[in-house]
Amino acid sequence: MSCNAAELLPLLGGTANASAAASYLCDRFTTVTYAVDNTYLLFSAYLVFAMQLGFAMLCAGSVRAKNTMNIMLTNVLDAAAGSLSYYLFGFALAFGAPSNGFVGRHFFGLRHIPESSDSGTFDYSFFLYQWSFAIAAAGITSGSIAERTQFVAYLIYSTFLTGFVYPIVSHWFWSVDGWASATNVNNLLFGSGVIDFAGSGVVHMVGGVAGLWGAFIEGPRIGRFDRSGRSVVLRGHSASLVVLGTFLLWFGWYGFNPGSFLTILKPYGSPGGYYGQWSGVGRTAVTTTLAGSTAALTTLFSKRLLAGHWNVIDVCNGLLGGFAAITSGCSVVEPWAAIVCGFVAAWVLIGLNKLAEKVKYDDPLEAAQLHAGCGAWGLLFTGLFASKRYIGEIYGLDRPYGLFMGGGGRLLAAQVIQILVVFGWVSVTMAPLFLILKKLKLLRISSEDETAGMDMTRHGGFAYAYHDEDDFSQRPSIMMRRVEPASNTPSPHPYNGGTHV
Amino acid sequence: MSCNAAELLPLLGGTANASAAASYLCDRFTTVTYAVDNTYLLFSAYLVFAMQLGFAMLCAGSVRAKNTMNIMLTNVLDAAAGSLSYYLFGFALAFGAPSNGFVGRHFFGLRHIPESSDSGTFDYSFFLYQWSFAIAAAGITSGSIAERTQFVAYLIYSTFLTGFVYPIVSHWFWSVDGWASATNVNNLLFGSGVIDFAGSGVVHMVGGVAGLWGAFIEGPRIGRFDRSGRSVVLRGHSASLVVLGTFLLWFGWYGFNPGSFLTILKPYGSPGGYYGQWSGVGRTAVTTTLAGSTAALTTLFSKRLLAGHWNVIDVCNGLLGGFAAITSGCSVVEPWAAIVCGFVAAWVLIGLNKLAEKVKYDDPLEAAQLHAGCGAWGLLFTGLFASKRYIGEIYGLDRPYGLFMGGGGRLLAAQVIQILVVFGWVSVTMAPLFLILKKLKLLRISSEDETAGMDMTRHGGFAYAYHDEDDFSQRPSIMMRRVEPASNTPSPHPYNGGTHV
Amino acid sequence: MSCNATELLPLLGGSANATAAAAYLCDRFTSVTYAVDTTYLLFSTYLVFAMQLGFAMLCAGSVRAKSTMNIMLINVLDAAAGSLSYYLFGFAFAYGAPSNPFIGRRFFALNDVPEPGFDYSFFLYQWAFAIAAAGITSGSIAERTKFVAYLIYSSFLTGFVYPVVSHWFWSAEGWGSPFNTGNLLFGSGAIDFAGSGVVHMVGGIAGLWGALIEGPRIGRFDRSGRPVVLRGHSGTLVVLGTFLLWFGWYGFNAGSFLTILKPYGAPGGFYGQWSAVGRTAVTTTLAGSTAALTTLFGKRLLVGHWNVIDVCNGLLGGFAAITSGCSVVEPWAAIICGFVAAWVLIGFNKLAELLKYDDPLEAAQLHGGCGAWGLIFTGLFASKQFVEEVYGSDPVRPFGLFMGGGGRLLAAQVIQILVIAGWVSVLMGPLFYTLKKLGLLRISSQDEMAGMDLTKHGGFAYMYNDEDDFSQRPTIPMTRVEPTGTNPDGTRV
Repeated sequence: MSCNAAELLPLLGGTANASAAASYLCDRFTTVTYAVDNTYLLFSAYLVFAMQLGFAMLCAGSVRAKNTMNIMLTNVLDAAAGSLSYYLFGFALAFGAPSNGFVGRHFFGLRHIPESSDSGTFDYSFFLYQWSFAIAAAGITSGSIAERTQFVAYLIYSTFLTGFVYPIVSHWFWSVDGWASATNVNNLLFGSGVIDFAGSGVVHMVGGVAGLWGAFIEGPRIGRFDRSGRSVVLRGHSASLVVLGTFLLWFGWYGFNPGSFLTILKPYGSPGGYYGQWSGVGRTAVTTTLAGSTAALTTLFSKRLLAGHWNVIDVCNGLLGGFAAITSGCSVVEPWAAIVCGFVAAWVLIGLNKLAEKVKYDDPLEAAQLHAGCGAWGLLFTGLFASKRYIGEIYGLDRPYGLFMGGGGRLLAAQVIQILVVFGWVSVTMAPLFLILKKLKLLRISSEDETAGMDMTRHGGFAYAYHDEDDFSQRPSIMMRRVEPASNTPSPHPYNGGTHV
Repeated sequence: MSCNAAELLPLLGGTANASAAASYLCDRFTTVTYAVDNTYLLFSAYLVFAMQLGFAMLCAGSVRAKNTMNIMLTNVLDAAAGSLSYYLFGFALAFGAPSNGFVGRHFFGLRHIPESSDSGTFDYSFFLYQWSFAIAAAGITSGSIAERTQFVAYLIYSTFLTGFVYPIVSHWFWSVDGWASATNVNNLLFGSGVIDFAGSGVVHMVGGVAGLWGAFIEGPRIGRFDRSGRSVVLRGHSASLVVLGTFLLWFGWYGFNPGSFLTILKPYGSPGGYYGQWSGVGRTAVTTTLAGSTAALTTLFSKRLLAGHWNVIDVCNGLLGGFAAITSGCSVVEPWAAIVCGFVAAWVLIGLNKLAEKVKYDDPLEAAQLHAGCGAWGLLFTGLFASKRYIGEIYGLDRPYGLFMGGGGRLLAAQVIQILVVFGWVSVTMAPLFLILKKLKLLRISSEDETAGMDMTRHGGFAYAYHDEDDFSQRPSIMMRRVEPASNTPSPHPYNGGTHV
Repeated sequence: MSCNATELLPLLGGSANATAAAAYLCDRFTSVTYAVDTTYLLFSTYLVFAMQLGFAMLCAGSVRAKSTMNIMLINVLDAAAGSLSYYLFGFAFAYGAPSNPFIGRRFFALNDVPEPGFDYSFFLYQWAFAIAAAGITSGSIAERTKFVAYLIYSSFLTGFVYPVVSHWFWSAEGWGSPFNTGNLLFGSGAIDFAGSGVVHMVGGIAGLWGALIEGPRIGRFDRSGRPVVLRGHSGTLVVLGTFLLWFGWYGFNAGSFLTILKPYGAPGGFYGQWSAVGRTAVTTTLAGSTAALTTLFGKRLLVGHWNVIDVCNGLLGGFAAITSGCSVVEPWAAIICGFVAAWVLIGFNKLAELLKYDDPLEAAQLHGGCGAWGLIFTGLFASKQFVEEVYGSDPVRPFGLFMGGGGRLLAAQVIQILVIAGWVSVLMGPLFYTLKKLGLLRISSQDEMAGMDLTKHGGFAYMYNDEDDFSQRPTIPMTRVEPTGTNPDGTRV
């Protein structure tokens, strides 16, 4: 909320005293505004962080028990390694200002933070919020290549993705200097800029497309397609964890989408009205809820018709697909449009899953289909349904808006450009990386390891030991590498972990 | 917090300038107030949403492994289907204003939201908060009828409950026009109105009584009472999930009870004091904590005496019973009274569980006993212990208050009326529904399905697959209906899923 | 944020009207300030409470399946019993004011609350801290302690031992508190912002004595004395608990400011307590992350595999260490803090193995060891600017030794470590010893082999197949089960 001493001064009579009074009062209002907005932003950041927990549980439940430790470790490290790389350079590349349209170049190691300049106010809470987004992107990719990737490959691509690929994309579309950003007021792409409010493209497509290339280059898991080429479902080991993860993601998404306003203390129109950014924040939470819910219900009934049973895992994935889609336009569409968004997102996911089976593409968490596919649909959806009024309130007046709302095609064109650019950029950076890793034999684990499960060969034992005798793993002086499983072990094949990595 | 330009104007000297200055300042205070209150309400809504996750985990852990997928799917759909029905008509029936005392009739599909009128300000955040309450009610009922209900029956009653039965009740007791609402200032029931601050009656009794009828009409699960009629405990499959769910519910209850103030920026007395609604909010969180904690400890020791062991599941249920009871009076009682509330709630739950065993009533989650029984006790408790001062601060001065606090019997009478009316209304709407479903053979699954577990017959496989060979379920071209289990399957009984539903 | 009517009055011209106007405006600012600060504090409290859930899941996953019900019950009761004891007297001992430097003596059962500075939200926040301390100890003595012993020590710890320590270092009158402006220890006071010492060391040292007096679990060291790892039953629950603790730690550290609406310098600037709150969240994140990565690679070199459980423990060690200085150090210093914390934990774990000390959750090493390192770290790296912003610049305060602030702060920190170790040892050591003498401490070896869940808690936590359930028949109380030969599920007895 603005409180301008120059506005207040004449109202108080215009003497020397009044001048001081005006600035006294305005200073206090400014302080209140910072406190409220930072409180809002910080708690939103904590909610987004909770999504990392959601990803960990979702991934853990969706893989087989023998790879649970592996995937959970990658999720913990997404957050931990992401903290350091985003602190050291990721944030600088993404939001360093002033900068050029392609990449940021300030704030390395949080130097000069907090700062207030022409480019805006950059405080620690903003860093924390953006960090929680960055680690989410890497989490998406880890799902696609689960159960068959060497841990070292994971460390390499994850650092590269959160430290370089993702920050550049977020600079383009979110920083005030980005070439396609809707906040780059002097130089808007197509006079519009891309509206990717909370990151259907910047976060979800980036993670999903990276996963697509990883999973494609690695090939499917052993046993995913049988000799005759028919698809065999390799079920995750715990649906409870999948549901837990999905609900935690839903919970965290209330930080992801409404939190992307960054501030809440701002009236729309003149102060004193009941309508302001708080209403926009609330509406964003509502559209998010409706899109996810619609997608879940659509998936429920269509899967009942297509597959013959009521499947909670599919419903969870549908729900997340709806969320990934609405993320782009959540703040600028009407609630009824969110229902349309979710409905289509569910079918996009179902269609892409069919396609993936056809082309023998194996993605244990459907991450590429869900985040890249539904994310791309979400960007188009924004170009079709963005409302004039809401864009005016959030981005400023006289902008192009949704095609179906009568706003012409310029916004839609910008959104299409974003889809192409994100796809292209991630492909030219990540695909070569995965190919090089493959050439260096750092990408895929040996087939013996894969059959036995990485937990046993690399991570010191299985995740679960419900009975005492289950635990035949860790003897401190006997390295895991040489354990010879007896005939009654749960793992059906002998293995020999070797010493690589 | 009010800031009235007419009050400020004379203070500033009363010229034209001062008039403008007064409205300038007050507008800014108003904006601050909206921003703070909406931030408070939104994050409270997110916490209440986290209770849905708590319910899902609690239910999942409390049923046998073979029905886990089923109960989790119902919990996901509570939230998803509830979003749509509450968006389309539930919110309108509950809070549409202006309206009559029986049912609301505005805001269908969130039309005219946000709005500020004589009836109050209705913003998206308020909708979101009320939605998170509505889906909680349906979650309670699903616990009562778990492990034996057809999925279609579930979809039907759940939509009916969240879309119609619950919104009507919340209109009566919570909207400004409701016939028994404590905020219906011109026409208070017994000059008092019912004080059900966060919904011991409106949410918990509604869900619990609906569950009571469902479980009663369905009859107990196979094996719950042996041939000689003795009760056999059918233990849930995972205590960890029960504890996880309980703690998440506790976490979310801090949104449920303190959040029900809806606003926080309001001084009691004149502004400038340290005492205001923020203190009331904090006190509500304290009473909630103390009631639940006392109930947990009471259950611990009494169960130790009665059953001979320290049982964490019973303690968790006792805890939740204490919360359900304090929910009605949490904001208007002293902390010491909350201890009384929790102590009695624990014994109410133990007594009703004994009674349920006697009458061969089977409720897998004790939901009817816990939410309806302790909820009813909570309403009485408010009538007995509500403090004059706190009622004055929250509802206005000169109201009847608790009988034991010297406030006479009028509040207690109103509370008794609420118990009877809620019980009656839910009974006349839900019992016929369950009976009709039973007549149509849509209510209970076949005994073969029940023995084999619904997960296998309806939901595409069990929730858990800890070893590779466990997974004998989904082959894409072979429908689940015809799977013939080999001798090594985990499910001990043959089953024959049939083709219904 | 201060809004002072006497400041505003002359600015408005100084007439009778202006007096009233100034009061009117300032009252409104005051209300806004209370509302914003309380909102901030309450949601921080809820986050800290979520840590109790994190502890429960972490403990549950770290013990064997046969002891899961036991440890989870203990965690639920930490919160429940802690509510009552902290309400009745714990809060009064800790924060009752006015009082002496040793122990508080007002606000029993929340009498006289609210009053300025002591609102319900403050009580609730401190309660969430108190129950965390007891949760730490329960990890150290898991899988072999009688439930009754647990009830006794837990009430004593949350009701008396912990509140007194928090009075010393956190209340305005405590002898070691940096808020005791009239009488600062070494002119500085110990800076334990969110409780590396007050919470983590207290819980860790209590656990140390408990585990030491009980001795290791059966099978933890084989006949030749070599350590045998008794793995927890679920890595998933450990990760779930760790992430929940991380989530809650944002309330623990950043929330310890208690307020957020306060400009540093004159109002109107963009820099204020909200920046410090954000910075605290950042230092917390960086310390934990660095410790996790250090542990990952350290353990890979030492043990040969990538172990998620160790990484989780390392992460928590980093958090426990940064908790003391989180608000007064630069982000780069937090990285140092986490790096050293990881090695402290690895070192103490080696030492524990050598000494045949058995702590199922490494709680004493992690919370006691890394907590003590965190206190020293603050004495070394606390920044002048941040100490002045957070604690005030009057009187002039010493700051970190390596930052050029001299050794007085470090001396105060060392005193805190010694005093906490002494106080907790003097109270908890004899208590555990007495319980042992009375035969109330350790369960019988038969119970330990069979698992307490079966013998004391009515059955195992998990039942994935129908025939698993051989436990509860209502007419046969579990207390009399005599385990024989082999149980139906194959548990060795």
